[in-house]
Amino acid sequence: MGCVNHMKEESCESLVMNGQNGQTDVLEPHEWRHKTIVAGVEWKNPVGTASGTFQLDACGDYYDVSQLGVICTKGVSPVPWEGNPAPRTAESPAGMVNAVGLQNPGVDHYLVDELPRLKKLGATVVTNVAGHSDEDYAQVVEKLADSSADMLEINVSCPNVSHGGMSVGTDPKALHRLIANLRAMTDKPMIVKLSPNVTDIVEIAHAAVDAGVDALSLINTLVGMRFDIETGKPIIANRTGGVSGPAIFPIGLGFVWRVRQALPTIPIIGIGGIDSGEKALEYLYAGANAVEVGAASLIDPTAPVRVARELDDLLDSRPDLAAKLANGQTW
Amino acid sequence: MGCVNHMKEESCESLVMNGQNGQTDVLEPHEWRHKTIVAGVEWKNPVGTASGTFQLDACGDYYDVSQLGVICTKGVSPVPWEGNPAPRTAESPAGMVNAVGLQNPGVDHYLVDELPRLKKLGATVVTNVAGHSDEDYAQVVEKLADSSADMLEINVSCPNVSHGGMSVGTDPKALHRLIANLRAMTDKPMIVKLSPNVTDIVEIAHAAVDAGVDALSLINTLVGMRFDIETGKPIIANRTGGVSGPAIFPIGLGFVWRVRQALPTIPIIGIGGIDSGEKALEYLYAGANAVEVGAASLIDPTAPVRVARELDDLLDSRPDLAAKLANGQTW
Amino acid sequence: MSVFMSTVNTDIIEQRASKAGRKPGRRTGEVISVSLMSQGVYQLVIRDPYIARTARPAQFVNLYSANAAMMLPRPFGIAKVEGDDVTLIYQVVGAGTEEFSGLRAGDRIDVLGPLGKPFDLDTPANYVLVGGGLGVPPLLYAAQTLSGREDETQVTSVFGYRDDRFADETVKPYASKVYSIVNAEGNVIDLLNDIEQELTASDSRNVILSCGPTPMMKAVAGWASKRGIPAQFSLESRMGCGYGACVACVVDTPQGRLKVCKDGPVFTTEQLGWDA
Amino acid sequence: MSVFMSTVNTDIIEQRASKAGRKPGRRTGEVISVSLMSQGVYQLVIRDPYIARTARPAQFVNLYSANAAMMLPRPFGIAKVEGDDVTLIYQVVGAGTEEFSGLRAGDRIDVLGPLGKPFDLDTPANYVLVGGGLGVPPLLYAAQTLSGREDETQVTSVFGYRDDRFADETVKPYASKVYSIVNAEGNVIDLLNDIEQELTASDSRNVILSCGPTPMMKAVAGWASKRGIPAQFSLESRMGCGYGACVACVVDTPQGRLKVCKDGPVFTTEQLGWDA
Ligand SMILES: Cc1cc2nc3c(=O)[nH]c(=O)nc-3n(C[C@H](O)[C@H](O)[C@H](O)COP(=O)(O)OP(=O)(O)OC[C@H]3O[C@@H](n4cnc5c(N)ncnc54)[C@H](O)[C@@H]3O)c2cc1C
Ligand SMILES: Cc1cc2nc3c(=O)[nH]c(=O)nc-3n(C[C@H](O)[C@H](O)[C@H](O)COP(=O)(O)OP(=O)(O)OC[C@H]3O[C@@H](n4cnc5c(N)ncnc54)[C@H](O)[C@@H]3O)c2cc1C
Ligand SMILES: Cc1cc2nc3c(=O)[nH]c(=O)nc-3n(C[C@H](O)[C@H](O)[C@H](O)COP(=O)(O)O)c2cc1C
Ligand SMILES: Cc1cc2nc3c(=O)[nH]c(=O)nc-3n(C[C@H](O)[C@H](O)[C@H](O)COP(=O)(O)O)c2cc1C
Ligand code: FES
Ligand code: FES
Repeated sequence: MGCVNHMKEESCESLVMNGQNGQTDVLEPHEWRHKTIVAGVEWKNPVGTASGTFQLDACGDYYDVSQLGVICTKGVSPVPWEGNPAPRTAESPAGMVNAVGLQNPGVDHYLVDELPRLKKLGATVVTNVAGHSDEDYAQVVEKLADSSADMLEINVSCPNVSHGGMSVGTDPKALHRLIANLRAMTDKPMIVKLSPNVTDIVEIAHAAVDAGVDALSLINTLVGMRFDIETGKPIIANRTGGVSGPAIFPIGLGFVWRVRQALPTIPIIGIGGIDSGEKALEYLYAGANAVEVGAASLIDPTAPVRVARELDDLLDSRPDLAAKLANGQTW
Repeated sequence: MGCVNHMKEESCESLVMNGQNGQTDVLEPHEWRHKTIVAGVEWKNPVGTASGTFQLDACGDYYDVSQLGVICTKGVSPVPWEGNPAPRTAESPAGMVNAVGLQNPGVDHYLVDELPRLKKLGATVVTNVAGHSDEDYAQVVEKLADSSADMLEINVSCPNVSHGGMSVGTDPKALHRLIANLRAMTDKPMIVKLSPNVTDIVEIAHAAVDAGVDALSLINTLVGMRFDIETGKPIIANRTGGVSGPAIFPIGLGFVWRVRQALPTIPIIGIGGIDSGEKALEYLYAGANAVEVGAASLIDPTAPVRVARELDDLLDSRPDLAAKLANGQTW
Repeated sequence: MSVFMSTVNTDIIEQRASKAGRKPGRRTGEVISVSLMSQGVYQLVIRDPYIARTARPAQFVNLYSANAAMMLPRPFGIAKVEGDDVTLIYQVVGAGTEEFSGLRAGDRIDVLGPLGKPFDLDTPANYVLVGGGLGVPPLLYAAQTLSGREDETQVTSVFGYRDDRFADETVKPYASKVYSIVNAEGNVIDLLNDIEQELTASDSRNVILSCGPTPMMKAVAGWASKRGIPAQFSLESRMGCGYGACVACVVDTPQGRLKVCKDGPVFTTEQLGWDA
Repeated sequence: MSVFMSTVNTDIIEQRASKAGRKPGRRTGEVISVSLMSQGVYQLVIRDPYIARTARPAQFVNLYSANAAMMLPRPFGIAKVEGDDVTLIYQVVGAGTEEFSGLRAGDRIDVLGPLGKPFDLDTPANYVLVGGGLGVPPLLYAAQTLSGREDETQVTSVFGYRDDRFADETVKPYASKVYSIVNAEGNVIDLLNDIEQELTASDSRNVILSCGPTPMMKAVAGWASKRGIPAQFSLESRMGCGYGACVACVVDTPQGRLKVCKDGPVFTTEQLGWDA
């Protein structure tokens, strides 16, 4: 599947970007050979979903969620958020721009609905936490502290919400304060998800680590937009949005590599443009301990499982790397 | 040309990215209908080459350089620079990563060779200025002050040189000092080319404008990299490089739009991922007065002329926009 | 880099999915034919047994460009099903639809679907299909489906076109009454006003199914709710995934922002608050 | 969005370019044939009259993927010219070459070229073509070109292969002596040592033309310079443009960093400083 041409080819090259593979049967049961450990939590393979591109009621129809390393759920806020008006998305070359604006039914609903259902299905769950202010984040983390979530991922990097959100992720002092506060509230393994829209990612990463987070995930989307050729107006109602997809792949790698050079031991989850086992592997080379698949899931529901299968195969012939992952060792 | 499929099609869709068009004959003489004025300098059309993707001895073989709005030449330094070791480039989805590192024969050579030849061919020339330090920039600008260059573009944003370069473009104070100094040395229209690798582009843009530049060009490349699947090592010798091409198109638009919102009257040259008249037009919608075409020239030598032709046609049906451009008016 | 070896893999993927109790994911279907229906409007027939077997009216399919630089799905309503073949009707509006118009028999194309919540056709009634422009394809499939009914169900089509009445011939075999109007003559509300007597005279209950530009559908909703006629609308929206994962495709309703791709594309007048 | 209307436009573009005194830019050529030569090695014939007319040995052409997400050129040495048709020989190593291996007669593919500085074949001599693996294609075209000479020019081919001697048959019609060796037997230096007597015994001047992996070419340079045999090498390098615009493709030489695509791909032993 995913032939580059609409041709009558018996053998045809898979899409560089879409990377579908008719041979990997993502639905057959699979014995995972290469696990990873992120901040003490075992992932059965190094591949998870990226927040905002997974909804149980949609993705669960296509694959067994317990097959993935983790399921990282859509950002949850203290109360239901309605997000931005439509249109919320536009295409860009090998990518997309979105301004969903963190629409979600709120943490209380999450705790009685999506989270217990995911756990019942056997998923390892990373709960992505959204907020407009320090208090927002604190309220959500407080409610999650005794939940069955396996890890928390604090999103301080969404470019699509008007207050807080991105600014916390771009100011090392504000970030340190926020994280130190949340850290005191729970022992759950805590990840901070960083923004690429900064001058000095290493300074931000240091602030988060100094404040006590257990792991970093990067990158979130880059600010971008599109215009309608006819009207001359921005396509997305919010005007700007976040760019994701294969287009940002080399950029995400660059961020992970720079943070890994500066912080040799912090667990890192690499995100950005991953749609194949090979692209996931490049993130591991850059220094990631695991990855999350985002936009690729939107154009192929089973993409994260396929990426995990392909990576499992690639790791067979890379025993040193596989051993490091399995030991939760960073390098 | 540029069919999306290798098919026997009589009519086929042009590439979203490559955008070649067999119908636009870039070699036929053309009467340009829509000029623009950037910082008082008339461009016969709003499309120029982007620095580092034009070399007279290469591109001049394929088209008449006087056809373009401007020819922006490769960054020149006070003395010849040898640049980075090879490999200097890697592909990425709908983009490329480069770390040429500003290899160039130096300003003295430029003044006796490429510049006079370009002028003789009738080109309007923007000279891109590179430096490792304030003194470097000053030395180049001093030599260019009495040259036949029509505009200077100060590149404070190249991610591929080890000192100065990018850091000047990411620090508003350092940038203000540099530009104020250069401004005092010449009356030539001066553009500053800004980096997208910053937290707050508006702050940087303000610093440049306050220091007296006449126009801004943005964006330069985003930091990125690729890894070799077999060796696990970075493909590019310099390890990281700059990402350019269609992949960065929505990101470039986002930067231009944000600067235009904050600075309603400064002339802006939009750069990033342009490979068609429509993409150029989106930059004009975002607030640019003109554009430069970079990576697209590398994969299709005549791309900038084709983009200019396509834009000329598109502007026919947008008389208000065309009138604004022709007045050098910003909005 | 992975290589795909079989010519058409829809069958395999569907068999495995059904074995695993899942929906089949994105797969490569075979193009059976592409034909020009009207200026810029094409009819594309794709072979996909799963869609053919399971699709219901107003459900849609995602098509994907062969060009990896054009990533997002192109959603199209299902216009007809025959055997294993699914017909889509679309207008060329941009790069994706232009690419699809160059397809030929035997070419391959990636598909996902069927997607979305179909029209509710449970009640026997006179179904009045009110379509505008490229909103007609889902109504054609509704007509096809309803025409097979054994009960007192009737179909009346009320289509508004820019100029060429390109779908009238297609709907004729399935509808007992076929009305249409082109822009120069007026709009579908004019047409509905013309036939109002006829509709309300009949004994059987009327149900409006509508798809077209939003202003048209809002006018239809107003017209229908004034007359107490229940109406269902099939909406469009810019989509990121088309299957419910991204929450990009929302429509504002009195119950909040709902997903067009999963909560819809079909919504009732009341759900949309268009009766106000 | 722009639409391209003609089936093969190489001719038009070339005519316009020549009228304007320019080189023809990127254009769409027609695939004449694709055939498997050896495990993973394909021969691709493209119709492009301009390349066919103007190309000289060691010049190369850029091929471009039909997938807009794979942007950069794929450069390939010209292996043969017959009429308007240009033959390339390539190994599948990644996504681009894999895509090209799936091409069929009648398909279209974007090309640019011929590019680069050819071998200097001015002197009549015994040209010793020393090739390794996928370095042989430009040497095949050199052999074809030289074999047409009226003077005392001779061609000796010395090819090293991994296993299958896939190009020996192709070079035979053009070479007076054909030597080859596979990895299990040794390398081209072993072969050169074997035939050294023969080469130096002959009256005519020897000139080495070489293309292959860099370590091989460096060894050949050392071997040749020790014996005072002039040698030219056709290099490879990762390219951004292939025609001289980006300065990505440099090779370190005693004269500084030179562009492989425009200053080369052909360099002499001395230019490269490989005689040291
Ligand atoms: C549920 C649903 C059913 C549809 N059914 C039909 C149908 O039966 N026949 C038909 O002709 N059209 C239908 N459309 C509209 C069709 O999806 C768009 O015309 C098509 O996606 C345009 O693609 P493009 O690449 O040619 O345009 P481009 O403008 O180049 O597309 C760029 C992006 O914008 C999106 N987009 C552009 N226009 C629309 C639009 N009107 N609605 C949603 N997304 C859009 C594309 O999907 C793509 O992601 C339907 C849309 C939806 C949501
Ligand atoms: C002047 C020149 C002549 C060549 N002639 C031949 C030939 O006749 N036959 C042949 O089989 N190969 C030849 N090559 C190598 C050929 O260009 C690469 O094998 C090919 O580009 C790989 O493309 P890919 O998409 O399959 O690989 P990928 O690895 O997927 O390509 C990714 C990127 O890396 C570049 N790249 C990868 N490998 C190489 C390489 N070895 N050299 C340069 N760029 C590379 C590609 O061009 C592309 O930009 C030549 C290279 C050069 C520079
Ligand atoms: C539609 C959409 C919604 C997203 N929502 C969230 C979110 O709620 N929280 C978050 O941390 N990141 C969110 N992201 C960012 C992704 O998790 C991811 O960091 C980003 O898309 C880059 O990865 P990708 O290129 O694989 O998509 C969202 C991305 C998309 C495309
Ligand atoms: C190979 C290469 C070399 C470049 N060299 C320079 C340079 O010397 N000076 C400069 O200001 N920008 C340089 N750039 C950046 C481009 O001018 C441009 O800002 C960037 O590539 C984004 O535009 P694009 O997407 O159209 O390529 C270079 C870009 C490339 C690809
Ligand atoms: S398009 Fe993604 S949820 Fe509807
Ligand atoms: S590849 Fe661009 S200069 Fe050689």
